[in-house]
Amino acid sequence: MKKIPKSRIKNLVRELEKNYDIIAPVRTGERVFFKELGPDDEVYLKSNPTNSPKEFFLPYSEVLFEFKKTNDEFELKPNLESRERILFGIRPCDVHSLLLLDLISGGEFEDPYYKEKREKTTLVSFSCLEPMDGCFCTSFGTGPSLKDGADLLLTDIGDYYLAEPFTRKGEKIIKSKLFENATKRDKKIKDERIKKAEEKIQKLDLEKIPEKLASLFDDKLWDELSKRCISCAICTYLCPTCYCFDVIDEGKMFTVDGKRIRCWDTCMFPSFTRLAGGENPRATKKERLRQRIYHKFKYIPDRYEKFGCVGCGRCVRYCPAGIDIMEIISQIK
Amino acid sequence: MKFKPRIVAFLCNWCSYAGADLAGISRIQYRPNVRVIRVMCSGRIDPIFVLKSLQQGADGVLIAGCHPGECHYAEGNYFARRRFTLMKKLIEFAGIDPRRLRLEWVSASEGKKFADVINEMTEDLENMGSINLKD
Amino acid sequence: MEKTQKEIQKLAKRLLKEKKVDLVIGYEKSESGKTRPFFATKLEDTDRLVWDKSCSNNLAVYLLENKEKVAIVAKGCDSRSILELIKTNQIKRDDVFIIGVPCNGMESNGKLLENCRVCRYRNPVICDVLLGEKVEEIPEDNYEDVKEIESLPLEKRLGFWKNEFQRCIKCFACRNVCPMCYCDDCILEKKDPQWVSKPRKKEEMFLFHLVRAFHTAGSCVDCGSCERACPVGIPLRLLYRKVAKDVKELFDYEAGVDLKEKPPLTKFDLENDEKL
Amino acid sequence: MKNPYIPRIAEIKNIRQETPDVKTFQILLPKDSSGEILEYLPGQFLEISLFGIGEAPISITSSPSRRDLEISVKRVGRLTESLHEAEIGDKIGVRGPYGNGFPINELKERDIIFIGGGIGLAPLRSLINFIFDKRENFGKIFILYGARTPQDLVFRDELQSWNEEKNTEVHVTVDREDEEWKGNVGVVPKLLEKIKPDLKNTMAIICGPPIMIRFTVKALMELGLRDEQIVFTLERMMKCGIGKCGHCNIGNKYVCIDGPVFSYAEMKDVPEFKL
Repeated sequence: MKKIPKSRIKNLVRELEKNYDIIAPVRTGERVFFKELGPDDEVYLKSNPTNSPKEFFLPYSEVLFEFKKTNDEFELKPNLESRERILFGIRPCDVHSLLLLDLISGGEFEDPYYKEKREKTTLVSFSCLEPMDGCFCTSFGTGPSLKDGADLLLTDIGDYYLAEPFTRKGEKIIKSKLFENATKRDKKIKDERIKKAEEKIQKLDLEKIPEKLASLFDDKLWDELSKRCISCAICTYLCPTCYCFDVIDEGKMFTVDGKRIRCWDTCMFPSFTRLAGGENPRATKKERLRQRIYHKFKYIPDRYEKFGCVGCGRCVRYCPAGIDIMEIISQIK
Repeated sequence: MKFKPRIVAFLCNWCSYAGADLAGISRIQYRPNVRVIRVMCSGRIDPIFVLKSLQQGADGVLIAGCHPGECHYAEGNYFARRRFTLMKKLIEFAGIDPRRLRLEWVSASEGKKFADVINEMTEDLENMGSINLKD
Repeated sequence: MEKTQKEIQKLAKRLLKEKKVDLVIGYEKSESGKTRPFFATKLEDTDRLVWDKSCSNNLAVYLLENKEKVAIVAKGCDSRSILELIKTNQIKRDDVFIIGVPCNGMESNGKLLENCRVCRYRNPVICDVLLGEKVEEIPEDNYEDVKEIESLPLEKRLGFWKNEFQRCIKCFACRNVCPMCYCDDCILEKKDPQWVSKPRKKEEMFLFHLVRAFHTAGSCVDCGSCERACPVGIPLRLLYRKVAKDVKELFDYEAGVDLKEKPPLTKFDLENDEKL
Repeated sequence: MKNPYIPRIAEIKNIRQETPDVKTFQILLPKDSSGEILEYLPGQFLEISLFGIGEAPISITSSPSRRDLEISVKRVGRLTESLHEAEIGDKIGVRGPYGNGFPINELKERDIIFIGGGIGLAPLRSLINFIFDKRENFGKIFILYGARTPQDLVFRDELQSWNEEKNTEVHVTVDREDEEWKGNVGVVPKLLEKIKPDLKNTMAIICGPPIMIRFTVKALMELGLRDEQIVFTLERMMKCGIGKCGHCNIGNKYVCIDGPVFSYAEMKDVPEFKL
């Protein structure tokens, strides 16, 4: 176990930049976004970014393969390579979201694009001592600290960050001489701070939520909740565990060459379930909002014994109509 | 390789298209950088046509219609005039040179004027260079 | 503010009890204290109606889908949106009971909102009932923010907007939160013909935002909802205020002020259009 | 690592016009130019790609017991529109087969009622021909089929030949008749009154528009069929075909990998699937 002075975080990032691409939270205006670190970007660790890390594993739009027609034969070129990189500054709740996405994209038809990016990425996570508005990770056990899932965990213990590696990749990073040896006392300070952070976070009791939802499908609760929804995609596009996508072909004009592109889709848009012939099983926003809640709090738990939410609070913070998922859960109880 | 600007021209069927045709019949020479799209009236053109043309690689867009008062449908060009005066200012605000969008009145007998407009616009665009909304 | 809140609750209760309306659209506080739109249908709901410095949502957007008899709390900007919706036949005047409330400008974490700072219509332009006295209007809005961008050189402006637009995640919140975007089959989502492809493409972002900006010509009342909704903080109001400024200068038209005056691009004026 | 998104290139070998808006395509997988049959079960579907246009799930209508691989396509959307303009010899992409297919062993030694609506007969045809090729292990066969108008009836010639098979009854109806139509008029569930199945030992297989499935399931329950005896294929909202894109999610099931064939027993307690 090692530790690194806060002042040397910048040097650590510069050192890692030599042989990794770095993705880290960067402040632009008053907002913070995960972004590929540019030359004059500064890592900003004080708040969890608006966008979620899923954007770097399931990008907004991604070429699955290119197709070219040469003398009546089609040749398909999958687009799979990706570079070694470090996701620096990811918080425990987002790490757990990636663990859930691993489950969903694995299985019988494993997604090679997601797997390739996951294997090429080292996760340097930071424990979360200051919860933000809308955070409730302790309800899912996905924060504020971490026992596994990332390669390296750094926790603020005053002037230092305590560094706990979980994998060989983590150990490789703390070999750098920027790190010093840590003592048992440092570990104790860390545990106390985590305990204090846990008390600050609102904890919801999620006992029996899937069972309760089974009987609430036709309850008028969904009518009232969805009245203020404006069917935009903020909650799903910012959510670290929302993975739904659409697949589109894009051809160049007058040739048959082109690309097959996978891009984000959202169950909040009516077009998500519009069938050929015009029928739409979820035509109203009530059905769509209900689907989002059921998918995360009943359907995913039924299949994977894990909730489809990690309590990061992004949908609560950014919903223009003020829909609060914690309030929905408490009303379900 | 000298930069060759591409102009997309929306010509109204009754006046400007005939004007362009006249320029051809009377052998008036004009720069070949224009691609003509015939529309029934300058009032038919949707602002998205302009934006889509610029986005797909056109360096300039010309909208030509009948002179005010001579519109085959009486008021089509009046609406076009308001619409594209506003559109010019909006694209200028967004950082696209307003000279890339020109609104001209060319009647069926003004073959010469059509050729002049094309030549003039092509020179303008040659100094402006290509537009890139991509990177 | 406190007195007005009481009056709103009382009026809402009366309207519901006398069956004048089936629904009252106003504001409420969520459990975590956030102000958000609220839809009162039962008498006891009306006690949850609030009125304070954070009631910034433009509720007019909910009139598009609630077609039955509705009452709505409307500040200056909201009332202008309602007026434009009536003018363009999206809602019928006698289906809407407008509870007008003069507004001294809304705030977000203690700071006066930008669009309220330059707002010249703090008193509702149209209402059935006015709660509270009229407030003093500020005389002029000389579009300082727009002029600042206009003064930049061409490439700087292009760079500015490219930088802003590349953050856009096409969540459509700016369109869905806007009361004036009421098309059934929005041109930005149409499939046949398809003007904008579904995946986010950098070069299509100009078209995406400029088309919507153009469509707000003569209808945007600068309520600021779009900019507040945008999760990536694109200064959208700049675009729509630029269009509003041009529409004022070129056609001397302001959105949501005069119910009888037709929208600017649906008419022409032979004399002064000559000068265009 | 196998990439489930990459289609195999196939060729359109033959095209048959069934009705003004339905065509049946015979597909040949060129890599094995010996016309090797793709390994599949009746009720499974393929992801058909037209490069540059898109990809869509389409059920297989041919039976694995027969040589040709066939799909029947109704012109309803962008991809199907372009597919209808395709010619013999054109190249398309094929992924699959996906989905669970019909529960063949539960059908053995039993009477079977096939209930099809419009293009819904296509996946059923795969199972019907499969059963006729192994006729002895199955009981009495009833085929109830309906479409909107007489010209919308697909596989008309096969409906005739099925009717001549022994121990088989075929009843066809249309919603709206025209002059020459002499047969039944009315919705498909009404045809149930015309048949006398041995209820205890019968399985019902339904495929058609969602509204038809609902009414048919209700009618079958009134006849006394138990939930596990009612089976349907729910090919709706599917997109990627491999359970990843989230479009076909209904209840805690994904239609493309847990289905598309479900029994009513499975779907009964899925709240979104209401009768």
